[in-house]
Amino acid sequence: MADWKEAGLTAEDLVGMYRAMLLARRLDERQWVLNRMGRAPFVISCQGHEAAQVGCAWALTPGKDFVLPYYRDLGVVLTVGMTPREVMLDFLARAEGPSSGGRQMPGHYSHPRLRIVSQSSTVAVQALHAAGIAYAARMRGEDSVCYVSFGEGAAQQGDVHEAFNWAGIYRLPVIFVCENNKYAISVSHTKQMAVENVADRAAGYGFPGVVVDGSDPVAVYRAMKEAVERARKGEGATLIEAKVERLVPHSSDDDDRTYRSREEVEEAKKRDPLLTFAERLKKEGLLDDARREELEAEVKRAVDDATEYAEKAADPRPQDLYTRLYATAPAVGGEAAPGA
Amino acid sequence: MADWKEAGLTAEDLVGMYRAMLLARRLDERQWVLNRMGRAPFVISCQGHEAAQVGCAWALTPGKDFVLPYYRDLGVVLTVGMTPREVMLDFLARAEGPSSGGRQMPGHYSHPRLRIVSQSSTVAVQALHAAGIAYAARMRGEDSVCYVSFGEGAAQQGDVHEAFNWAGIYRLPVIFVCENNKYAISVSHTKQMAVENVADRAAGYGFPGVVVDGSDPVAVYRAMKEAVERARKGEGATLIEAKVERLVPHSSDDDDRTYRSREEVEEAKKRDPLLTFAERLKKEGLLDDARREELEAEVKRAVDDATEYAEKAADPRPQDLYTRLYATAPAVGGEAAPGA
Amino acid sequence: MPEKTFIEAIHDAMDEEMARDPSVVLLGEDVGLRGGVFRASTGLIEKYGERRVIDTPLAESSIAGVAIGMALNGLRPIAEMQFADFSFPAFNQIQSEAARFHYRSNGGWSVPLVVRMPYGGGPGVHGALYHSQSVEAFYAHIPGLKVVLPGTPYDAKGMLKAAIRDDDPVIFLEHKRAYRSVRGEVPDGDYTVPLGPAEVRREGRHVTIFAYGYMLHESLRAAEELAKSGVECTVVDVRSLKPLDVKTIAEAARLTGRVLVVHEDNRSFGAGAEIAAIVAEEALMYLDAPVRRLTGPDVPGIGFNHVFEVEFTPDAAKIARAARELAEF
Amino acid sequence: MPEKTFIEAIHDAMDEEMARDPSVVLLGEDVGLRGGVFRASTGLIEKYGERRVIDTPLAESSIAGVAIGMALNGLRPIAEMQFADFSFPAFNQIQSEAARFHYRSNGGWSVPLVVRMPYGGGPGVHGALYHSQSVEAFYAHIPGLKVVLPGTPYDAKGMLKAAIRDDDPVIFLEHKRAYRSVRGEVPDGDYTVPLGPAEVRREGRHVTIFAYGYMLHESLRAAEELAKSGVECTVVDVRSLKPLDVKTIAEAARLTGRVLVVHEDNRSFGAGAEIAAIVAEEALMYLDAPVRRLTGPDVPGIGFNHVFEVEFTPDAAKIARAARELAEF
Ligand SMILES: Cc1ncc(C[n+]2csc(CCOP(=O)(O)OP(=O)(O)O)c2C)c(N)n1
Ligand SMILES: Cc1ncc(C[n+]2csc(CCOP(=O)(O)OP(=O)(O)O)c2C)c(N)n1
Ligand SMILES: [Mg+2]
Ligand SMILES: [Mg+2]
Repeated sequence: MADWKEAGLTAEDLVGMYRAMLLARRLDERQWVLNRMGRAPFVISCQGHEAAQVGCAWALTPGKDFVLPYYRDLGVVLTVGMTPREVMLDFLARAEGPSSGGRQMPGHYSHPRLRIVSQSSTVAVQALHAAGIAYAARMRGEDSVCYVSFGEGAAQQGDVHEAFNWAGIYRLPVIFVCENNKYAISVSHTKQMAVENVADRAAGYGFPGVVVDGSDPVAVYRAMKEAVERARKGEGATLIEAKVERLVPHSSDDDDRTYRSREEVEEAKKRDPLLTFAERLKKEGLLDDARREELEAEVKRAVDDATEYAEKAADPRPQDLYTRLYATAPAVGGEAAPGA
Repeated sequence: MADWKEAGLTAEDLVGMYRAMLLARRLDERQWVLNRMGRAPFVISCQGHEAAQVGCAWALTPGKDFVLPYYRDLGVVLTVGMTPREVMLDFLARAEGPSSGGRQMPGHYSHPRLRIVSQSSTVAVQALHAAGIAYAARMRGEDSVCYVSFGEGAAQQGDVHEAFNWAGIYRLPVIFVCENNKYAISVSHTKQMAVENVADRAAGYGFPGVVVDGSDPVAVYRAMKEAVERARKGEGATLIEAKVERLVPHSSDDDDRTYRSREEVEEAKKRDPLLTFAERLKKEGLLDDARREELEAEVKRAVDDATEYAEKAADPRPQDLYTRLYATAPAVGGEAAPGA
Repeated sequence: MPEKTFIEAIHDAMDEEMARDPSVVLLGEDVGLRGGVFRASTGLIEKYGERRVIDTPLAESSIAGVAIGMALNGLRPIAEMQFADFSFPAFNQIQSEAARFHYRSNGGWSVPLVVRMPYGGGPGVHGALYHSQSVEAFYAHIPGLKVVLPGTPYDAKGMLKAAIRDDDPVIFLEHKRAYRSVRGEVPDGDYTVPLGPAEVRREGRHVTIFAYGYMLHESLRAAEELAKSGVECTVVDVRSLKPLDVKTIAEAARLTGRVLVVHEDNRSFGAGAEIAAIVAEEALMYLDAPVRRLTGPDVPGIGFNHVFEVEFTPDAAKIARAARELAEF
Repeated sequence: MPEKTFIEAIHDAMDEEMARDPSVVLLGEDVGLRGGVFRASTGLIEKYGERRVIDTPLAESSIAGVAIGMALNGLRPIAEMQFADFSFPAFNQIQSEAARFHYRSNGGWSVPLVVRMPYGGGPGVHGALYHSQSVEAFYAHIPGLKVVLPGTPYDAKGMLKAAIRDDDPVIFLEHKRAYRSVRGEVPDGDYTVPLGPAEVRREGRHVTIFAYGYMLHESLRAAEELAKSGVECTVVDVRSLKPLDVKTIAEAARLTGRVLVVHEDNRSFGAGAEIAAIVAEEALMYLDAPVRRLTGPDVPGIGFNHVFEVEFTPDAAKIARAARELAEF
């Protein structure tokens, strides 16, 4: 594992990172419980990606830097400031949910104040939005950077390449993060591309591509910090590829047994970043069992509170279907109306 | 210039290549004349690209290998067997034109018997068709290869990258040829990409990318021959980038004076492949002035004949607008009808 | 005849055509090992191998574009878009390329391609804005395509076989709610259902309802309900939008003089507009009431929350209400 | 008021808005040094610099997608698609993204973006299958977009300014034949024309013609011709398809009871279907004749040969013939 002092992290940072990973994991687990109880139709998980996500987000300045997460990035959005209550409101599609007021599926994060940009289900499109946001930031003299992520499957979309190209030509302050978990639903990375690393493609666009161990939040943080510094200095984009494991099926709709052996999943679970990072912190004397249990309890309280709050919150009303279609009211016809 | 014997070419080949380049050039020039006389609304030129085109096509087996040219590839289609008459019929949009019977603009070649696949105006789309054709060829046990070309501007389209990716994963017998003339209409290659060579991107897809001097037909031939051999042996795709000069404006609708200095154009003309190749052949004793004039006369006769033939040929009839919309007649409604 | 679900019919059509014709291939995201996210292609990779059942990279433009190339070179590809919503990255390949090869080459080339797309949403689908869209209006507007939306398992199998054997690109739309909830008789052996003719599913003299896909079933339920109170509906299954069976549509409209067009897709510039326009052109002098459309509203899609699903989606009750109003006009 | 061509009006609107508001940027292929292939942006890169007038890579999805990002972060991009035909590689970014940001984020984000597209063809354009398409029906079907097609230089300038100031994505369609052949009075200073209202360009009691873009002018010519023989037409300029001015359309249809809808785009599932459907819904009881559409036929596009251009394209003579038949019905 990477040296945390050299990476510029404090002991407090490390425990903070662990707590963020833990919170993401426990919220995620709770979502599965609610799903299995029939109270929520859909879960898409961050499990196995937490170290990569928290490592990345730790290097951002919340509210200043733009965040274009993809659907697994629960660890990212929590780290930059979304609250468990907000996450659960979105998860249960409540009217009060900050991302979409119940319009979008879980995992489609949006939070204007935190500069978390609304996401589509259509994979990879956000890479181009990131380039545009970064272009605008630079033009307006801001020194914000733009984080944008996607899986190794999504990386095969033409839009990602077009985004790389803009970032290269205009030396844009974008950090592309590919969370490579070796599967796109059922399809192995070996069927997605003929090369080992998505990061190898960055050279073709004139900026660095970096491969990091996505189970090590410190290594990820270090790569990200460097990328953020380059970006802020006007030196352009970086592509970071974090090699991670997907510990669960693609989503609550998936069953991975036809395409993934149980042994492989068991092997992956041994490298669960939550376990390995906790062990390391323990070894380095930064987190004893008592503190860890305290954190667990604290996180559980937050998850319970969020669940309870969100479960009580109101659903949107039928008439909410028709609102906020346009930002500028149209000159004829008014708001959208029922289609009858 | 590359060694032609080493490349496996004969003296006859070289003169043949020169003749093909000459024919392409003179046909192209005639098209401009007809355009300026008001007899043809549109020209898109191969001028400056002929060496690259003839060098590539010389390594193909006409009628067996698939050819997906782009609009500048007059030198390619002539070399694999389109006749000057056919070219001129298409150019004047006559009913008898093999490519489209007057439906498409000039330069949108199609010739099923020669396996020249119909082209769109929408740049870069053909890269994916090439991958599919090659996949099918391999599946059916054919050892044909597939040539597909595009400009360095078009190379920025997402579709090209998705095609590279398929070619890499399935080791497809495709030869991607990028004719890099440094301009996409008015836009400099430096605004198209942050790297020097499109070919540098091939590595990211797991196959070789090669840069060649596109003014040297022998060098191009050698690179192409190697690529064809690899492809036939099942070793997969190659990306060849031929550095060429565009000697004229983008098309007859363009005026390049706002974006290209006259000096630059004059410089380019000094490296006109038709001149440099002729000089070389002369130096090597393969083409004296007399033979060259003979070739000029022969080519002129072919161009005159083609012009005359095509000018006399019939236009399509109004009712031809409605035919050949479907290959399988629809079960209701019949052929397309006037929209009134 | 055995009863099958809609998705079994789809599966069987692919299976039988692949067995019959070695040039038929299937490509798409997760269609191989996973058998498709809806399991339409379960078992096919085991049976036909991974050369013919291809788990593609996650890039729809390439799925369509590569499939076009395959079709140009002697194969008969079935390209699956995992969700119709994700066909838009492939829109250019479908619109500019697949649809135009034959015409632009003056008949020189053709593209025998089927693009299968699960579409639509509604209560219980939980597909939200990007896994629920109806996309037929976009594709039906493109000359050179054929666009069909079978409603019954019988048609699903017969029309898919016809589509695979057709030498033109066919957009084949499968409603997700139909997959497991719609059952019907499906012969075991080989048969095809032609792409084009509409089918009158029920006859009645008061109101003519035009519908397709899953909405056919909601319309039939509505008609059944209305019949109890003496309102008799003709229900026309417009299972092909391109070609469109103008004759059957005009006749069915003239028959009752009262027309209701139903679809789940957004209202404006939707497929219902074309049907209504044809009625206004071909049956106007027979009409006793204004034409009426009952459709999804003009918002981007079906929100995730169940409240939105119910509010957005036409159903038997809404259809019955609208048809009754027409009958009473 | 000075007379200007349509394209001068477009140029002036961009120039004035860029001078007025530093957040306005222009991006597209060849829009900089070349001033656009139609010269709509001549001089702008010299005036506003290459940060604000951007010669983009040849990749339309990136033009739209990057412009969306710019719009999310405080700019007001004008994205030019060199030809409407080449907007399809960007279809996904426009359909799935631009149109949906505001709705999907429950109003949290908005995308003040104008996508300008030269569209259409016809005799003398020589654009063939891929530089002549009318694309309005695709975009008008997408909730969340605004889609306008000005016909006059006055509207071109006023509506483009309104579009740039609008906080929603606007598809702004400019007919290529209008660019230099259509002239009209255009005030020098600042004004806007709202996006939505249709405009009655001529009043007459026999037949109502609905048209937009370049077809407006062919329709007005037809109306003038018909007036000579006593047939008086109302000509409605439907310059906005989304939002669509249903009220004005219904009123104008009721006025004459005879309706002709004209567009150059392919007939089936085209914009004319929606207008015809609205007439059938809102004005049916006033109609004295079947609704009629005069449109481009259902073939992929306007062939290159002049013979095809003439055969494909509606013109004043064809419109006059159709309107006269309606008047005599
Ligand atoms: C354009 C598009 N096509 C298909 C899908 C369906 N889909 C959702 S997630 C997914 C796999 C994504 O894999 P990857 O990018 O590797 O990310 P991961 O889920 O593994 O983190 C697919 C195919 C989609 N959302 N968007
Ligand atoms: C998708 C698409 N966008 C835009 C155009 C318009 N266009 C035609 S050629 C061209 C430039 C092509 O440049 P390049 O690819 O470098 O080829 P070259 O003409 O230089 O050989 C452009 C922008 C097009 N044909 N297709
Ligand atoms: Mg993955
Ligand atoms: Mg070029």
